[in-house]
Parts: sequence; C-alpha cells; structure tokens
Amino acid sequence: MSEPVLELSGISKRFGAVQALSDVSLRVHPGEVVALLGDNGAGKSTLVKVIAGVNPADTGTLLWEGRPVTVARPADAQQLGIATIYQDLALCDNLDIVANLFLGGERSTAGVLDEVGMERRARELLDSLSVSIPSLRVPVASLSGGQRQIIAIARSLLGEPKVVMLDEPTAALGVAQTAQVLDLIERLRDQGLGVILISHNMADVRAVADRAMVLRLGRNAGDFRVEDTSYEEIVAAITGAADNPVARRAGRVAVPGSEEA
Amino acid sequence: MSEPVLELSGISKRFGAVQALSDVSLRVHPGEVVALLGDNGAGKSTLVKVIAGVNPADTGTLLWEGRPVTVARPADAQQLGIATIYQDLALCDNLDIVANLFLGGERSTAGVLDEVGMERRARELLDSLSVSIPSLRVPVASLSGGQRQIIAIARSLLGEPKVVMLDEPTAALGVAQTAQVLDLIERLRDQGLGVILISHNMADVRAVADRAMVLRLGRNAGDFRVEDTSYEEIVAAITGAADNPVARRAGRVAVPGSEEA
Amino acid sequence: GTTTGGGGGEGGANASVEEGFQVGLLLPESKTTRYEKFDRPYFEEAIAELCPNCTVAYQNADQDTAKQQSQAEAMLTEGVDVLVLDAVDAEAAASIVQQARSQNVPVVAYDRLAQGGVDYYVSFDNRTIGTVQGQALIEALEAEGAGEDPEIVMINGSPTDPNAADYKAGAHEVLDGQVSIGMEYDTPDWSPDRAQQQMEQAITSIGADEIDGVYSANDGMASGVIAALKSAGVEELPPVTGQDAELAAIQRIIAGDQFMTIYKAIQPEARTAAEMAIAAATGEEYDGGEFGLVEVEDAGGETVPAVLLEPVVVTEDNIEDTVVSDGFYTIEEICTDAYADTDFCTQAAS
Amino acid sequence: MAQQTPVAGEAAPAPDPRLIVTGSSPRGLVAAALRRLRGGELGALPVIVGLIVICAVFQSLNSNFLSPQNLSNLTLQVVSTGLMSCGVIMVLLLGEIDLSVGSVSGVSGAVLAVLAVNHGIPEVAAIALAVLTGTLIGVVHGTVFAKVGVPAFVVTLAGLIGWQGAQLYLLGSDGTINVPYDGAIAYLTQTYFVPAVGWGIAVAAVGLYAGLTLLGERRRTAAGLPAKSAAEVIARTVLLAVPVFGGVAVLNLWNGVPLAFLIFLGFVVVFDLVLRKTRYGRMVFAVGGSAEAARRAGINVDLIRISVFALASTLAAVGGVLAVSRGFAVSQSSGSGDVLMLAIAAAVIGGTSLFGGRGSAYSALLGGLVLGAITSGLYLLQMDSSVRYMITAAVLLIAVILDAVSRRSRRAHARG
Amino acid sequence: MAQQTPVAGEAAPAPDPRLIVTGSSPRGLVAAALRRLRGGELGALPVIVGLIVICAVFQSLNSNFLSPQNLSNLTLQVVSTGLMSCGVIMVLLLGEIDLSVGSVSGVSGAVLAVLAVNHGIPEVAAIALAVLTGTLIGVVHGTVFAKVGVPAFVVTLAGLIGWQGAQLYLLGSDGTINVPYDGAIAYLTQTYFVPAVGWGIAVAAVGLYAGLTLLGERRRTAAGLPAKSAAEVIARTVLLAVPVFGGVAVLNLWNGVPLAFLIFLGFVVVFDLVLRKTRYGRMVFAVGGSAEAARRAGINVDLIRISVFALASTLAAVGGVLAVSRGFAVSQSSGSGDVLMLAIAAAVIGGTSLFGGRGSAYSALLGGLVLGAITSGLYLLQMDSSVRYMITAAVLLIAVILDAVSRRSRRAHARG
Ligand SMILES: Nc1ncnc2c1ncn2[C@@H]1O[C@H](COP(=O)(O)OP(=O)(O)OP(=O)(O)O)[C@@H](O)[C@H]1O
Ligand SMILES: Nc1ncnc2c1ncn2[C@@H]1O[C@H](COP(=O)(O)OP(=O)(O)OP(=O)(O)O)[C@@H](O)[C@H]1O
Ligand SMILES: [Mg+2]
Ligand SMILES: [Mg+2]
Repeated sequence: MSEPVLELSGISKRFGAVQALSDVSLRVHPGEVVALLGDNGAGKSTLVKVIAGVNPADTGTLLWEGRPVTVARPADAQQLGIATIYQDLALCDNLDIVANLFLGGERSTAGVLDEVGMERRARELLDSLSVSIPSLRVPVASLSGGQRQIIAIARSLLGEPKVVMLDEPTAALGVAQTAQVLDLIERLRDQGLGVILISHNMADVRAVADRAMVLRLGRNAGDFRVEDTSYEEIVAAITGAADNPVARRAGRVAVPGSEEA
Repeated sequence: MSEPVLELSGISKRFGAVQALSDVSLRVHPGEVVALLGDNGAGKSTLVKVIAGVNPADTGTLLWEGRPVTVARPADAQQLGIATIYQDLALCDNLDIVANLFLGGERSTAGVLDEVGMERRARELLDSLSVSIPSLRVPVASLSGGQRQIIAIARSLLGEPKVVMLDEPTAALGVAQTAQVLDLIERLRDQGLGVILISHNMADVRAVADRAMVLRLGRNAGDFRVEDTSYEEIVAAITGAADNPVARRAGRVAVPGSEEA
Repeated sequence: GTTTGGGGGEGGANASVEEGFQVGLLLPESKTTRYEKFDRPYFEEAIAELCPNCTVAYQNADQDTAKQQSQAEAMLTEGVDVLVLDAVDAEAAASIVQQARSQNVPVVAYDRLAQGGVDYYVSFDNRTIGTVQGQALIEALEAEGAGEDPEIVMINGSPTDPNAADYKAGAHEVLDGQVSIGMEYDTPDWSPDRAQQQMEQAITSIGADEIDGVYSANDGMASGVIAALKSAGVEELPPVTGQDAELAAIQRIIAGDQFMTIYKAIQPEARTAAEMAIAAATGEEYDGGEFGLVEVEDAGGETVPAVLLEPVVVTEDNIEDTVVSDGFYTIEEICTDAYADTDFCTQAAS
Repeated sequence: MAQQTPVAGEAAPAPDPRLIVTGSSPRGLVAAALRRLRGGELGALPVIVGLIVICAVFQSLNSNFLSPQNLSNLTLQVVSTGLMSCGVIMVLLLGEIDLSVGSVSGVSGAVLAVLAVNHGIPEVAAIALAVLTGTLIGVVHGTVFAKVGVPAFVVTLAGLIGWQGAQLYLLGSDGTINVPYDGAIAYLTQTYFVPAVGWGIAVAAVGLYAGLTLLGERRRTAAGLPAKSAAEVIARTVLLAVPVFGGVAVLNLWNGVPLAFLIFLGFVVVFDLVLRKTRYGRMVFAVGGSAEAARRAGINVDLIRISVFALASTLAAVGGVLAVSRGFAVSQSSGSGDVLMLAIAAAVIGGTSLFGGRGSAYSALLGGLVLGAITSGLYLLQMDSSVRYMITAAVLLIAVILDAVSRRSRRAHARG
Repeated sequence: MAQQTPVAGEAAPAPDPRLIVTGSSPRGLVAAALRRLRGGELGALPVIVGLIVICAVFQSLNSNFLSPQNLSNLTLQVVSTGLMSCGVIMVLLLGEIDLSVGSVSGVSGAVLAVLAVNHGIPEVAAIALAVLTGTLIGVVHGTVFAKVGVPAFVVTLAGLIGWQGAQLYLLGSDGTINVPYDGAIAYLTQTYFVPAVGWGIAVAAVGLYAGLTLLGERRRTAAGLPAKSAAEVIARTVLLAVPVFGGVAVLNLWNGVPLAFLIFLGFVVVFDLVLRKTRYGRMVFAVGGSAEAARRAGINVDLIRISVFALASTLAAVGGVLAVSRGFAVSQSSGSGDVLMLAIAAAVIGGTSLFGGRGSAYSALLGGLVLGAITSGLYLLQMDSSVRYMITAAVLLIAVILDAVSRRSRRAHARG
C-alpha cells in the first residue's frame, strides 16, 4: 500500500482530571476511508480536534506524507490540506448560509466580497446534496438540525483537501441526504483523498469504510479490515465485552430491518 | 382503540417568509409509539416545539385527553405531563451534569438543594443507560456529543410524564446506548405512555414504532401502520418520489448490512 | 467653494427695555447648591425688576464643557439678545463667546472670566477665594495656638476642573511657608466620598493628633473630611475650611464641626450681571454702579470692564450678619431639630 | 389505518413551496413590508419612527426645534460622540466592550493641542499624530486583550483611568489649552459648504446608491439568483432621497452643509460598506457570532480583535480631534463625564447588540441623532436639571420601546 | 491487517479508568492542587495572589499600609461599593448589566436623609423605607427589561440618568443634608465590636464551616458518592482560618471588628450560599447559562430576571444607606462619579464573567479589596493625580493578569 498521507502515534490528551486520549495511533492512506469507531465518550472527537489543531495533543507525533509536522492552530491543518466537519458543526449562527459556507475562504476581489459568485456556487453545492432550504440568505440559527449539518458538510468540499475528517456527518440527516453523503464519501475516496469517518451507524460504516479503527476509553482497541470482520466482532471491540446491550437486545427482539447484518 | 391522549389538528406555523407548518394534524394514543418522519427541514422539530410550548402555533387546536388546551409556554406542557427531548438538547452548558438533569425540578427542602440525593439518583439513572461519564460534577460543555444526548434523555425520565417526545434521541449515540434507548422506549410504551419518536433511522423506527406519520414540506404526507408498510413506501412518502437518492444508491451499491431490509 | 464662520441671527445692541428682550443665563453645574438656589432666582428677580418685559432663558451644564456649548447654541437658536455666561471652563468657553459674537450677541462673563473677549465681567475672583480660605485657616491656627509650623492637610477640588486649580493656587499663595502641608490631594469629581477616603489615608499617614487644620476647597468635601475625622475618633476637630455656604455647612459650623465657609454675596453679583446684561443688550455703557468698574485682562490679552466683589468668610460669629441678614437662609432653616441645642440656635431663639 | 397522501414530487432546484414570495408590484412591496413588520424584522425602522416622534413632540413644544439653525447645530453636536460610537460598534460586534473611548479621545485631543500649540508643529501634522496616538493605544488594548487574555472590560477600564492620567499629565498644570480660531483644526468644524456643493453631494450620493444597487441586482438576475425588482430599487432610492435632499435643503437654509457632519457621515458609510461588503467585515461578524467557529474556519481571531480595538481607538481619536476643533480648546475634562456612556448608548439605541455579531454602522448615526435630539430639545425647553434628567430617561426608554417590542416578537421566533 | 486488542471489560458503576484520582494524603492534595494550577482551574487563587502582591508592594513603599488603622479603614472603605458589587454580580450572572446601581444608591440615600432629617421619621424606619425604595426601583427595571423587552443596558441607563434626576429633585435646592452623628444611621458604620466578640464570631464562622463541611462529606460517603477526605476538609478549614483569625487579630489591634464590614461579609456569605445551595441560585445560573434552555426546563425566566434586578437595586440601596452612614451626609453627588464603574469592576476583577453564568459572590469581596487596596495605597503614597491615574491603571492590569493567563489556558481547553 502507498505511504500514509497522515500518521499519528503516541497521542495523549488530558482535560483537567480526565485522560481523554492515551497513546493513540492512527494511519490514513490516500484513497482510503478509515472509520473511527468507539462508544460515546471514547475520545473520537477529541482525536479529530487534535488532528485539526483545535485542541493540540499534549504528547505524540503527527506525520504528514511522511514528514513530522506540528498543528497548533486550525489554520495549520487547513494549510496542510485537512478539511474537518466537526460534530458540533462550528457554524456562526449569526451569519447566513452563504457566509458560513465560505467562512475563512471568501471569494473576493481586492477584499470586496463576490457575493453573486458565492451565492451561485452555494446553490449548486446544496442542490447536489438534495437538501431543501427555502432561502440561502437566512441566518443558520434558523435552520433545522439536518440543514445545518448539510451546510457543514458542504463547506468542507469547497477547498481542495487531501484528507477529510467527518465527525458523525450523517447523525441528523434524512435518508435521502445520508445516501448522498455516502455517495460523496465514495467519490472522495475515488479521487484519492484520505477520509476519516466517525459514525455510530454500523450500516453506513460497512457500506463505505475500508478499515475500522476502534477507540475504547481513550485507547486503541482494535484495527479491522471491514470486509473481513463481522458486525459482532466490531461491536464487541467497541463495547469492550461480548455480552453487551446490543447483543442482548438482538436476542430479544426480532424486527425486520434492525441493524444486525 | 382508546381515546388519544394528544390530538392536534390544523396546526400552522410561520417563521418570517417561511411557512414551516401548514394545516398539520397528529394523534397519539396511550401506549403507542408514533414515529414522526420527514426529510430534513420538513417541520418535525417545529411541530415538537409547538406541542412543547416553545414556539406556539399560529393557528390550530390541541386536544389533551379530549379537552382543548392552550400551551403557550414550556411550563404549560410540563404541567400537562409532556416531557420533551429536543434535537438541540437545550442544556445549560455552564451547569454540571446533576444540575442539568434536575433543571427546573430540583429536589430541595425549604429551597435548599438536596445535592446528595440528586447526585445519587443521577448516578443510578446514567448507569442504567450504560454511558460512561468520568465525573458527574463537570460542566456539560465538556462532554462528548453522545454524553450530552444521554443527559437530555435521562432528564425526561425524572418527571412522571404521560407523553414523551424524543426528537432524534439516538442521533449521536453509540450502538450500545442506542439499544438501551430503544429498550427504554419500549418500556415507556408498556407503561402506557404515548411516545412521539423522531428519527431518520428506519431500522430504529421499524423496531419500536407502531405508527409512522410522515411530514413533507410542512404538510401531512401520510400515516402508516409500520407493520403493514414496506420500507420503500415510507421512503417514497418522505422524499416525495419513488425515484430518490436512496433507491438509486441501493440499486448501485450492495454492501452487506446497508439499510434496506 | 466654502464659506467659513457663522452669520445671520438677530440680537445685538438694538434691543430696548420698553419692548423687552430675551436674556440667556448659562450656569455651570447643579451639584453645588448655589447656582439653582441663588444665582438663578436672584438674577431672574433683578431682570424682572430692571426690565419687566424681558424674559430669561436658563440652562445648567452639569459640569460639562461640551454640554454648555450645546446649550449656548440652543439659546442662540432661540434668539437671545445677550448671554450671561458662567463658564464650566473659562478657557474653553472661548468657543461660545466666539459663536455669540459671530451672531452679534453680547456676552457677560459671570463669576468666571470666559476667554475670547467678553463684553463685561462680574465675579468673585477664584484665586482670591483660595487666598481668603488659606488666610482664614492660618488665623484659626494662630487663634488655637497651634504653635510653630502647624501641619495641615489640603483637599483640593477635581483635577479635571480648571477652577479647582485657581482655588488651589490662591490657597498655596498664603499657606506655603506659613504651615507645613502634610498631605495634599486632588479629589476626583469634588466627591465627598473620595475626600473622606483621602482624609482617612492622611490620618493613617500623619496621625490624627498631628493634624492641626484641614484646607478643604468646598463644603461638600469638608463634610467628607469631617466624617473621616469623626470616624477616627477625633473629639476636638481641627479647623476645616469650606466654600459655597451650603446650608449643611452652616449647620456644621454652628455645631462646631466646620470652622468656616466662603459666602459669596450672590445677590449683588447677580444684580450687577443683570445690569450689565441690559446695558450690553441695549447698547448702553455700564458704569459699575455702587461697586465701580475696573479693567481686567483676559488670557488672550483683551481688556474687559469688570466688577470684582469681595468674598466673605463665614464663621460661627458672623452667620447672622451675613447669610441670615442677606436672606440667604432663615434661622428656621438652619436651626432644625438636630441643631436646636447649639449655642447659635439657643441664642437666636432667645 | 394505513392511509397515504403522497405530495407531488418536485425537482430540487425549484423554489421551495413554503417560501412566501410577494410580487414586485407596489402592493406586493407593501405586503412584504407589512409582513416584516409583524414578524419583527424591521431593522432600523422602529428607531427611525422613535426619532420622528421625538422630533414631532419637541417641535410642538418649541417651534425652534426644527429650525434650520437648531438642526444645523444638532448635526455638529452629534459628530464627536458619533464617531466614537462608530468605533464602539465595531467592538460591540465582536461581543466585547471598550470603556476607554472617552479617555482616548481626551488624550488624543491633548496630544493635538500640545503638539500644535505648545510645540508649534503644523496643525495638519499634529492632527495626524493625534490620530496615530489613538491607533497605537488601540493596538495596545487589543494586544493585551487578545494575546494576554485579560478581559476587554478590564483592559479598557485600565485604559479609561490610565489615559485620563496621561491627559492630565500632558496638559500639566496649565490645564486648558486653546487652539487658534482659524487654523486647520478649527477648519474641521467651522466649515460649511455653499448650497451648490451640498446639492451636488446629495445628488452624487443618491445616484451612486441607485446605480450600484441596480447594477448589483442585474448581476444577480444574470446569475439566476433571486434579485430585487427595479420597482423595489426605485422605492428604496426614493426612501433614501427624501432625508438626504430634505437634510441638504434645511441645512442650506442656515449656513450650508457642515464639513464635520460630512466627515461623520463618510465614516459611517465607509464602515458600513467595510462591514457588509468586505472579507474583513465578514470576519468581524464571524468572530462576534462565534469566536471558536471563526478560529476553526482558519480566521486569525487575535488579529481581528487587535485590529478592531485599533479601529475603535482611532475613531475615538478622530472624535477627540473634532471635539477640540468644535470647542477651540482641550481641557483636563475633555473626554470625561458622560462621553463614554453616550457613545455606547448611541450604539445600543441604534440597534447594535451588546452580545456580539449583530448591528450596523448606521446605529452610530441613528442612536447619536436620537440622543442628540433629546438633549437639544430639552435644552430648548429649559428645565431644571433634576427634571431634565428624569425626562431624558423617560424619552430614552420611549425611543427604544418600539424597537424592543418588535425585537421581542423576533426573539420569540428565534431558535434556542 | 486485522488485529484486535480488546480491552478488559468493566462493570459500568466502576470508576472511570480515565479519571485521574489523587489520594487524600498530603502529597495527594498537593499533587491535585498542582494539577489544577497547570490546568488553569484555580478559582479565586490568582486574584488572591494578585492582592497579596499589591499589599506587599505598597507595604514596602509605605510602612503604614498594613498598619491596623489603615486595614481597619480599608474594611470600611470597601463596604458601600462592595455591596453594590454584590448586586451587580447577580445581574452579571444573568448575562446582563445594571448601570443604575450608583444612582439607585444615591436616590436611596436621599430618601433616607429626607425622611429621617427633614420629616423626622425614626431613623430605623427611614432605613427600611430607603431600602424598600431600592427594591421597588429594581422591580421596575426588571419588569421593563423582562416583560417589555428593552435591553437591560438601556433600561438601566435610563435608570442611571433618571434616578439621578430624582435624587437632585428630592434634595431640592438645599443640596447636602447632614445626618446626626449618633443615631441609628451613624451606628451602622461607627460601631466596632470589642475583641471578645470579634474572636467569638471568628471561631463560630470557622467552626460552622468545618462542621457543616464534614457533615456534608459524611452524608456523601454514606450515599456512596465521591467525597472529600477528612484531611482535605481540615486543610480547607485551615486555609479559611488563617485569614479570618488573622483579620480579627489585626482589627482588634485598632478599634475592633467594624459592624459595617460584618454586614458586608454577611451579605457576601448569604448570597454565596443562596447562589450555590438553593433552587433560586441554581435557576439564576441556568438563566445566565442559557435562558432558552432554562425556559424549556419550565423555569419562569421573567420572574428570575425581575427578582435579580430587584435584588441588585436593593443591595445598591443598602450600599447607599451605608455610604450615608459613613459620610454623615447625603449630597447631590452621592452615588455618582466612578461608583458605578468601581462596582462593576470589582465584580469583574473578582472573576465574575460579563457573559453570564459564571462567577461567585466572593468576587465582590475580592475585587472590592483589590480596588480598595490600590486606592488606599496610592493615597498613602500621595502622588499627582495624573500619575495616580496611570499607576491605578497599571496595578489594575497587573492584578488580573495572573488570572487572565490561567483563564486563557482554561479557555484553550474549552469545548467550542
Ligand atoms: N474540553 C473538554 N474538557 C474536559 N473534558 C473533555 C473535553 N472535551 C472532551 N472531554 C472528555 O473527553 C472524553 C472524550 O470525549 P469525545 O468528545 O472525544 O468523545 P467521542 O468519542 O467523540 O464521543 P461521542 O461519540 O459521544 O461524540 C469525554 O469523557 C469528555 O467528557
Ligand atoms: N426560528 C426559525 N426561524 C426561521 N425559520 C425556521 C425557524 N425554525 C425552523 N425554521 C424553518 O422551518 C423549517 C422546518 O424546520 P424543522 O427544524 O422543523 O425541520 P426538521 O423537520 O426538524 O428537520 P431535521 O430533520 O433536519 O431536524 C426549516 O426550513 C427551517 O429553516
Ligand atoms: Mg464525538
Ligand atoms: Mg429537527
């Protein structure tokens, strides 16, 4: 396999009395979708923020295309070519949709914004994600949860990233929009980008991910090729036990279409 | 079937230039789980907020156990016995977990808070939802997305509601926690409560819902008995077309465990 | 193309007493008693008597230069025929004078010599007041036998009020060399609370027993000074000066807490100003009346015909001959329940 | 029970059927305006109505209130504080506060007078140096706030006290310094334009507005985006033209349009354009809306903060220079007193939020005019200070109540 | 590539393995304290250190600074503004601001003096009525803010101006009113307790603290919740006992513990307990953290807002009463000048956030002492006003820089 575009090792991060990450490592190759899995509070978003420069790690090294780099601020990560969709979306509620989409990367001539160009591009982008938004000129505060999430996703497509990190991108999305985003992830992979996908939806993960990296209580807890691994194995790694509520529930109810494969 | 505990009819709600709900009706019986489905921006959360008194409707009537009532403020809805889990969670980021759990319903003697009692009860409740939270005395701002969602869910269990509305309760939850919440919804139904569940996860809906109510562009777009209806029918009602991205994607990819039943 | 300067406006030396005209009175602040309680009513009385058909427009600037300028502009808009100006800041008032002149409205400087070439000036000189205060304090120290080189504390007015600097300079003129100044403060906003705190620090620093006298630039601050001395447990208060002859200060004087205050016989000052204003508006020469006219020179070098009045020191001994006999306060006003058993009031009652 | 009522499918790019569109006919425009009225999206309208009410009341009490002379004075009276307000608005948009504007205006005025009068430096150079002083002070404030992390309230409170000390120090024992009546400094506020120039400026301003708006809307239409109709652009132009031409006409009845007021208007217009049309302005709003989101978007938040504080102090310095020009003097009390409160109040009354991310440069103009009109009117009515204070408070409340009520209905709609 | 390293399963109720627990040994306590220091979770510590540094510097410059007499004066000097600060803190916790506290204190003082002196009402009754006046004013402010929706800044700005007018009106043309040196009013600030009483209060306070804390921790242990160890409780008690007993000892060297300072401390302690231990306090924090979340939780947000403004004005009135008591007089300038700024500054310097939801009643005490110490020290050193202003600004910045730096490291950790 090719050289990893991004490689982390020995990452630790502490918040006050909580050791959120201990000695975590992760590798992403170009053209690969890595699913980052783990229970709630396992440290997935913390790891994403470390990579994105939002909360730099206490210790650990980060290799970008083989070179060690330091990412101290979000701007550093963007410069490298890392685009991030945060779990909390990180939108400016007071700005409208177009302004949020282009935030930090506004199109302008001599400092004057090219509003017409931006609005047209925004319209195209959102239409391609099949989301219905009545007007592009309302503050994002007035949007529905899914609409906001689509804005955040659309935003990451505007740059020309080499690695895209999506932290639960489809959590609030409808079925149609989820399908579009999964298509999108596959397109990104086909274009040779490295993708890190965080999701609790095993079906989505199995649909698009090549590899699954499991975090448990802030530590690495397994690295699987998705094709070769069963649903139960992954869930067991996530919950840390073969006897878990999912298995129990699965044994009890038997509804068509419930998530076991 | 028994008398509906909650019945809405002719509900309309407008925000500025957007008619978010037009002439919507909805019925929930005791011991029934109604799934409220719809695309992003269809108006589901708006409907929930109308019922909860957060954004009262412009027009329309609300019957509670057959009597017409007005719900002008959230406190009114709580008095009736409606507990709500909002999509945006509505937590006070500056308060700790215990304080958020009991917000508005603090245990106290003569105005003095019973911190010990509240903390013990909080611990029990969270353990029963199998979520790992290092400390109960940290501000909820420092919690992960899923941990916050669990807090919001746990909160609704503290009162003694007759109707529980859950707006995408499992969006950020891990597989184990999702299973717990589905169990919980079933327990609520078995206790004779009316449950309104909003979710984009068809598997979850099919697992627990008795009836599915579809909203499309702010209007009623179908009311199905879940048992008797196929996945495709519901998706078609949601997206408003038989030819939708989900169907297209389903036709293209064939990954084990993808969401079609 | 541009035009510079004002223009237009009526007024000027063409009004007549018979037809009546409008006089603008601009006073600087409302936080010391005198302006609203005395200057304004006395002035209005004098105008009513000397020119029954005239009207008086009045504004108070709340110690704010810019506000005073706006008020002057409002009056010029109203079309006053003469301005009587007690400037918040005599130097900065030049802009008002300038503007009035450009509309041919004469200006009488009242109490403080506004710059920019006014037509007349009537005042108690600020510097003189400081001198008189200092002199009175020295005499009191001598009378109490404070001995060689007595130690005093100086509480001056606001560092941002130009008038405070005049009082301060006048007082220093006599005090320097005669006494040793243990501590000296400028008091933000003339605040009694600040004065009290400063006095407390002075007491800490010097020791309550070592302080032979206190120069306080006005009565308000004197009240703070006295509160500090009382709170420090001083039984026999050293002499404390004041200014403005506030009622509360007169009461403190009769209670023996404050030594003196400065009484400015405001009635003659106001009457003189009224006479000057009428003369200026009607274009007549003013001769100075009973006080006689002198010439003073303002900072810009212009000579101004002026009447200078003498400030009066009020102590317990001459209250009746000054503030009471002038009708400034009545005995009833002074001798409230709390002060009924002071020597002054028992004597006055008998 | 299984019933199904499918809704007709729509292609995504079609306009959303829930969007209520009103035509561009006059009736449509009025309908849209009424809807916004009910929805509480009135923008500056309530404050403008408040201003008109205040003017009407004062005029009915004293017929000099709306006289050309008084209005001419009013325009000059609001300039200095208005400029400070303009800077305060930038800081408020960030969600921070600047308590130092009064002191900075004072110290800049003192620098100006000391340089020009005591040191004999040419007045124009002195003005430039005074403004530069303000900029440097602002950079210091911004840096201590953004880099060291001291809350802006404390930094600028220290500025409020410290720069006043510097002002006293500069002016020394002399206190007040007078500036000449005929130099460059005095020229700033003593200059009025002859009528023709006033009319020319008015025509140019309205014409530019109409032309640029039409051009912009045409570009939008060309790009297939929703655009305002020509009728709406014309309506807006007329709404702008009325006060502009009216104002020029009235001012020409007295001395003409004052240069100082034009300077103020110029700053307001430029700041408004910067805030709405440039990347920089967008970033200011973003930081004010959510500093963390802005940081994650790669915006250099510290730099934005420092620059905004620098701008605020620069404007305060310009305000200080104009105050000196208008009073022909700088004194130890210049910039103290209620200057600070008025500058902040004008911004807030004009509709700028104290909580960041919402507001407009026009707040400085509108809020300043409201406060100026109240003061001016009460001076004309000649009341006791005590009564004047009480009435000022009452009028202030009345002026914003309409805005508050409309805002409240908007608040009820906000997503929580 | 498929490798799997399962982690040992744990039962849910076991303590989270990521939680770093330090023992209750002295070493463990120190380790925990150090960790918090590095993590920026220092609470009031940086400000206390700032205060100690200020005291040390002034003492080295003037040996009278830490003299019992000066410290005794200092305790009285901070009382009036400190009480206002206490009210301001409540409002800041809501995320709002109250600009009227100075004017309310002034008008209440005027009511007190007019009633007691001019109308001869018994002093105790007059005090009660003056405080009640404050409460009513606060209810008005709160109602206009919460129900009508006028921004708190504007409401209380109108209050700042309007109540000052009312004060001038009440005092009428006479201006200053003296109050007797020996009545109930003067008693409030002229009373000092004999040493035995001071010691008694100190012992009672420390004892109560230790007893209640131990009891509380025992209840937590009994309920199976994590609790502080006895060693930690003892360590905390000692840390409290040192300043309390030290303070009493020093004050007893002069006149004894002043009643007024005890009143102030009493208010601070009660407000702290109300904020931390009662439903009401919880609701205040909730509204300050997120008014919408609080509303959705069924809290009557309007009522909380009105009550907080009422409390703030009540405390301002109490502060006004104590100011009258201390100065034996009320004048037209009572409550004006920098009183407002000092009251807000004390709260902010003490660590209360301007943005709502974060702060403590102790900020009033700490911030008040910092400001009081700066003023007191600079007056002792006797400097030109200009220099004094500049040094005040510098010291102010220094006092909060430590806090700011630690807060900044905390900010870097915050979830955005
Ligand atoms: N700023 C912070 N301060 C303190 N603790 C934090 C902070 N951010 C995260 N944590 C803690 O670190 C742990 C990991 O959080 P993280 O957000 O990375 O979880 P996650 O894996 O993304 O979970 P989820 O699936 O719920 O999103 C949690 O216990 C959380 O409480
Ligand atoms: N406060 C508001 N102001 C203006 N428009 C609003 C407001 N709240 C909701 N809307 C609009 O109403 C429509 C319905 O929003 P709603 O939040 O109810 O959608 P939803 O069905 O919950 O979607 P999702 O599945 O994404 O959560 C959206 O187009 C949204 O933009
Ligand atoms: Mg996460
Ligand atoms: Mg929703």
